[in-house]
Amino acid sequence: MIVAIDQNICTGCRECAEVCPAFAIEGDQGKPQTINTDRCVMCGQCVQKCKSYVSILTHGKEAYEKVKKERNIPDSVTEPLFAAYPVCNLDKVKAALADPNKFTVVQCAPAVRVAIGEDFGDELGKLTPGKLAAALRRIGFDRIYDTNFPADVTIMEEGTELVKRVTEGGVLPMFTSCCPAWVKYMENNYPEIKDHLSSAKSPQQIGGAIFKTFGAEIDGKTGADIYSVSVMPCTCKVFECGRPEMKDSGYRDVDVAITTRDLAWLIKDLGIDWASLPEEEFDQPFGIYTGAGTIFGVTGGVMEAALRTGYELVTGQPIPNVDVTPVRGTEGFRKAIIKIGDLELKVGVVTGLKNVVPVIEAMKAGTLDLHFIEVMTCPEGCVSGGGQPKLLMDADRAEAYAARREATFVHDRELPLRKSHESPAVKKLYDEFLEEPNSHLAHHLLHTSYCIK
Amino acid sequence: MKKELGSFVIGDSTKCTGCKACEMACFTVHNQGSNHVGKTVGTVTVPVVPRLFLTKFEYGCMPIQCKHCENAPCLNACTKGAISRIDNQVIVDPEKCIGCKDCMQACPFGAVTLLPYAKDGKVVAQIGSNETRVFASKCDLCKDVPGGPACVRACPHEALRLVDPEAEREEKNIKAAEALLLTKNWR
Amino acid sequence: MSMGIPEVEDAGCLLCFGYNGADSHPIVARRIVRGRQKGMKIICVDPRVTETARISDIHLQLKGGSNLALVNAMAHVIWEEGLTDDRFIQEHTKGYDEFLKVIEKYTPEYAEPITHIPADMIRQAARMYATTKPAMILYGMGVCQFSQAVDVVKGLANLALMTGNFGGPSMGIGPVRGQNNVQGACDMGALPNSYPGYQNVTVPEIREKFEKAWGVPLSDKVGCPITHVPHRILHEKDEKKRIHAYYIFGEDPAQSDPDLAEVREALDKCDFVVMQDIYMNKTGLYADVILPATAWGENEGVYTCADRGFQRFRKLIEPEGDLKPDWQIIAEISTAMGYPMNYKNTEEIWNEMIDLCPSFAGATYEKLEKYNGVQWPCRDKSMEDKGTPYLHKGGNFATADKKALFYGTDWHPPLEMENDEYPMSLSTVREVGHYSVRTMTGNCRMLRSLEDEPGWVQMNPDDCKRLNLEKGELVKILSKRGYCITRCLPTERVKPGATYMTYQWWIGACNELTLANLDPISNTPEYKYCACRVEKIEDQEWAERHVKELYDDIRVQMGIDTGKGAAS
Amino acid sequence: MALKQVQTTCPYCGAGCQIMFTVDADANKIVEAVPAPGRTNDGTLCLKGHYGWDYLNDPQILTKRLRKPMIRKGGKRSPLEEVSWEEAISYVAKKLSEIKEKYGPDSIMGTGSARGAGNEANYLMQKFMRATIGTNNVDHCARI
Amino acid sequence: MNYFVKGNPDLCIGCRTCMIGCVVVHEGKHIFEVDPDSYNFNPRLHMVKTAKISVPVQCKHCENPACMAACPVQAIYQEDHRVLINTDKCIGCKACATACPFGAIDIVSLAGTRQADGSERKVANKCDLCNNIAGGPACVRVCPTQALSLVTEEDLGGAMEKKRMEAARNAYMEIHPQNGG
Repeated sequence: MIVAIDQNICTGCRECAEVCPAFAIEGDQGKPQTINTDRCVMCGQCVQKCKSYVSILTHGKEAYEKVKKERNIPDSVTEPLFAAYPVCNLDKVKAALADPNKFTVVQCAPAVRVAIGEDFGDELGKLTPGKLAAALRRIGFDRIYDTNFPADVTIMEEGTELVKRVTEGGVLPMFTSCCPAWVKYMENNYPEIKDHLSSAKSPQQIGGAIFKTFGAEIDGKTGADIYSVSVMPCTCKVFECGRPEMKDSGYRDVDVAITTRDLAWLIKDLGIDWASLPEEEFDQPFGIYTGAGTIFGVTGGVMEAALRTGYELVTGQPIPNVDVTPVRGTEGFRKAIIKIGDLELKVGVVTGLKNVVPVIEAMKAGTLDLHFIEVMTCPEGCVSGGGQPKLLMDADRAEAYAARREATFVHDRELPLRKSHESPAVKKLYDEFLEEPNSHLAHHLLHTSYCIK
Repeated sequence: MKKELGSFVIGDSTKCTGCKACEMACFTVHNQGSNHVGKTVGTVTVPVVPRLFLTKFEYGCMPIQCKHCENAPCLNACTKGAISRIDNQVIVDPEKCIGCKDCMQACPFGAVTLLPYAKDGKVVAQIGSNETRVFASKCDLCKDVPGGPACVRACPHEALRLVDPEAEREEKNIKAAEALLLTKNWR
Repeated sequence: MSMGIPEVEDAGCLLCFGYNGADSHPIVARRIVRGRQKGMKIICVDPRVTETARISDIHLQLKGGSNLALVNAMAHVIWEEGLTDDRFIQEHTKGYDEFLKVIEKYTPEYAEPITHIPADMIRQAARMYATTKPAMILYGMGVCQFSQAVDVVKGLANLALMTGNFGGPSMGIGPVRGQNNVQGACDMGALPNSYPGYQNVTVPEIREKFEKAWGVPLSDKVGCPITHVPHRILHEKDEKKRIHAYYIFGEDPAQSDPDLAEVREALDKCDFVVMQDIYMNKTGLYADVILPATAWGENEGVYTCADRGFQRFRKLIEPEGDLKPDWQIIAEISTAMGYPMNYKNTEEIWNEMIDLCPSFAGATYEKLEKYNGVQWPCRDKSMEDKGTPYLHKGGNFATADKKALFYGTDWHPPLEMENDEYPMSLSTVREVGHYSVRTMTGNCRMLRSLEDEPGWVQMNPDDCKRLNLEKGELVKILSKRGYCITRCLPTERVKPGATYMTYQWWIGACNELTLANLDPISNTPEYKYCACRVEKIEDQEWAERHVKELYDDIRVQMGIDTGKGAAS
Repeated sequence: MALKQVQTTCPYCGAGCQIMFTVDADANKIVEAVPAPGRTNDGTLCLKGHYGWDYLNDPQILTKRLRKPMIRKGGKRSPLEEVSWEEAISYVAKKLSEIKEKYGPDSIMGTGSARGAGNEANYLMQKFMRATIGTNNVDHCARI
Repeated sequence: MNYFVKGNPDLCIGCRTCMIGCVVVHEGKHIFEVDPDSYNFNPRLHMVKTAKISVPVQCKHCENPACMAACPVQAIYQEDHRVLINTDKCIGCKACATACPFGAIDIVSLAGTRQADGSERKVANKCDLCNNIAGGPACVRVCPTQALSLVTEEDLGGAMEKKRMEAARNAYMEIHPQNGG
């Protein structure tokens, strides 16, 4: 169980069904709803939407503590609890941290740093990578790594794959594979198009695979010593890291994933005062990242990052404008044609999983003329993920997403390096470990095949 | 012209899905200052105490809230002077409320309920006991909230409406008169 | 009025011109709605949607200040389309050809841009008026309170003359007078140019008649019109012509006259002001002497209503306090000045008056009692002469040759037009439940409860939206001459760009804003048109407080003990 | 209570409606007004006719009834002082005579009243201006 | 059946004599003598004036009154062909006013009454067809243009009967035109 609805608390308003892209929420209006796990993609949008809270008036004085216990939520939590909720793995994290034999490595997704402050009263979309690193360090992780680094690696792998498919005549269009809910959705509903999916793993899994191999090597450890934790804006990442195939190194790429909200709970639970945390750095070398890595957090970000690098891969020239604005935006489906030398690369960006259906149907009907399509399940990409700080009022939603998006782009602009292939950490990885993108080892560790339903 | 009557918010059970967005918005705006509630759930440290109450009944559900009665039985019942009329609205002063329940009994709509009282991000304990202090929680029409009643704005289905009784009466008068024009019913 | 009020409902066609009976004379408006029920056609000329406009066949919603252009254009259509009553014109009128020269250019197309009324609509209206018999014209302050008032009145008479609509019942033209006894004050010669019974002061034979009756020599010079008084006090260089004493009787120029600031200055500068009234009022603040008179209900006499009806008014209760009837006060002053006036009662005065006025000679108290009133002319004292319901019977007019004269004049625009600083027009109108300057009705509980200070400014809802104004909000309304505060009343009955204020308010005193432009013949101020600007008041609480304070101040000024300090 | 019925003419507007008043003569108070079958009003009245008479009870809502003659003995802006009728009449007569003497009759203006006073008072007023003062300076607010 | 007063916009001139008539008859004749700040001015009908119509609007004394159904304290009841409010019971909650589709109910202050905070009591106020007042509805009586009339069961029933007869006659004529007049 990754995402669930508590039958005792659900009022049956079916507002969650409105936002569920997978039509997985079932039940009569006014009656408690259930999630059809065969359909559910675990995106957590229902969790974000649900306002049916555990109420003293409706459920009694005792209910709150009882529900908290049931859900494995730290005792210290006092905030409202709702009918729709995701799994909480903080107990596993705490256990690993307490285990002296475990070398704990944590990675943190790009969208976490533009949102977690909100749960401590910061303004919406406050950019806090420094505090985030500091908090993780105080929690006691041995290595504070960053998913932005494997995001840069993803670009190398996926970008190379794309160039190959385009130039050598592979299956097109190619879809991105970094959104696990999208991958799950395709597996559930369109297994026949699996070859269109990039074989590259998601940044979380790439990071996990590297930390337990090259990373372990650097720290003089083995993959068995390492306990790998990821902090994700996403409820589905919990599912993804548990997928059976995600252990190509012989060890699970990622041992446990928690959400942004889980991390906020953990910080509070440990009595860490967010407001007074200093700005700190992520650890070397896998804490080094480029602007391209960080924009993975917003819709169109993967595409933009891929184009920044792909342009140079194909033409040998730097892209004229690093801000690839044609692929930015928040519309559910956007298309652009990017001139890369002689090649006119036709790309599409889908955000909000419901919007992918007409795209797939068009593709199957042969009316879709695109090379590369980014798909993100959540409304505006990972910044609006199911594991992100939850808004008390939907009226603030648009403002929150916009602020988180803007903070992401600000972060990108202010970073010294903005293209994945320029990252010294990426260079180091290929120079010292993988040799080159899509190398045999890279393929073994960082690529996978899906549809193992 | 100065308004003579208290406005109020009214729910529409034909539109309400029971999502409680109204309750949550109500709680949020009333605790932004006093209890440091921000925009996300994580900033909440006190129990959710709404001032309107989503009510399920045999034919559906709708929020029930204070009508700001002009001879408010709650106000007339309150011997502590904790309920007063400010700018036409019936307002509870939680500091003065002793939780006697007289107002709850007096209100024919069930629009007042005793709920935990929190201040500065913490529930307040009673003097002389560790029990939580309570207060008569009821709609104050978001008197201090810019933009007016939060519940109305929060509802995803426009199932809540702010009623200005004087303006609405006039509108209905006009509608009734102009309906005559369509039917020529007087001839 | 040439016709009687009851005849209104039997007209075939009513041209209702700048007359809003529903607000000024509900009981005349009743005749209009009854006429409508009987099938009367109604052409309503009014920039606002009035009650009459609402039930009219044709509503000519003309631009304020374009009356004469419309009237001339209607005459043009009647002439051009041959809808005239040529026999009537030939037998009973003079000056038709000269008149045609004036109206020749007033094609409906010429009038359209002036009046903002489509040419075809003007044609339809003219045809309806000219072809439906009998046709009646009623007009009100929407005609009289423009600077071209007399020209428009003559223009309306032209229409009736052209179509032969004089000389029978339910036809002719009727000014529906505002105040209850305007007709009476005119009948009695409270006019600078005529003795009682419309006998001109400049005609030697008439003057001699009055000199003989009154036993003193009389002036042969036309006197000063009331609207010239401020000028004659403030700016007249000749000491002998300057007005040094002003005996104000039952009027309140400091409230009702245009350009109040000038009036107040004049009253302040005038050497000696006597006010004779029933209530303390604004003029009283400047009076050197105040003479308290009995009020309606405490005295008796005769009024003349708008259709020339003499009717008795009677004492209901005994006056309280040291009061005298108006006539008695005047008589005593006159006596004290060496010209004895000794009357025992009003009937004695009345009898002296009717014997000097041929048109009124037969209207004895006896007949007024017996017939419940008499409409003049009533020339014979015999009980058979019961008066005259309508004038000009058989087309015989009260001129030497019994013929009526056509009189054409050109339209000219109002003196003050909207401009950048004052982009809206202001007209004054009447509040149905209040009378004159409200000293009477403002002290009637029910009428005051229905409508009270500071009154309303009627505006089009689009203008209100533009200025972000809501119904009931207090607004500031300004003209070149001053400003006042009143409440906003959005109504679709008013065209964009126009505003209307009822003139009865003391706080919302629109005469602070109006212009003292006078019609050259009637000397009527142009109340119906001036440029103004409406401003939102951000601090409504302050404004409400301010209005209340102003009201309290007025009450204290008027001598009421408000508990906050005694009156002077 | 001695109730009597008195018919009179409405003092508002030129329609000349007839009203039947019921008067309590002992209390010197009006009890009720109902429409009378007048020539113009035909047994109907508007709001002013029905409800426009209680100013006679001097409720002092807007203004106050004048009850005594008053003179500003100290000139403009000095307070009004109550005086006897004799004093008021002779004061006015003296002042008007002085002004007439000094500046001539055309320096004096008088008004008629289009309102409650009635025809007889208007007749006397114009006669006063014309015969006693010697001017045609008399007018009223017909047009206002 | 309940009776009601209806207005005729062809006759109405918007003068509001009806509104004052309503107040006077409900307050009593002493209203002309009392302290001018001490009486209630609460007309139970309202004049509507739009660009197209002038007519007073008042309670229609519905047969299934929405106001009555909405009242939480059973202060609204039907009696003697009319819908009435027991103002002693009324708590001024405005539920009836909200329920009424015609805007026929006002919430008004009662001069001289007090509630706990010292303010005047405010209660629902609407047309009672001049209950217990000789001569019937005052608005009908005082209207200078006879624009208002009381509609009774007989009026409405009779009119319906007449309309049905007319409809029958017309239907008959369609089949038997030769019998037409």
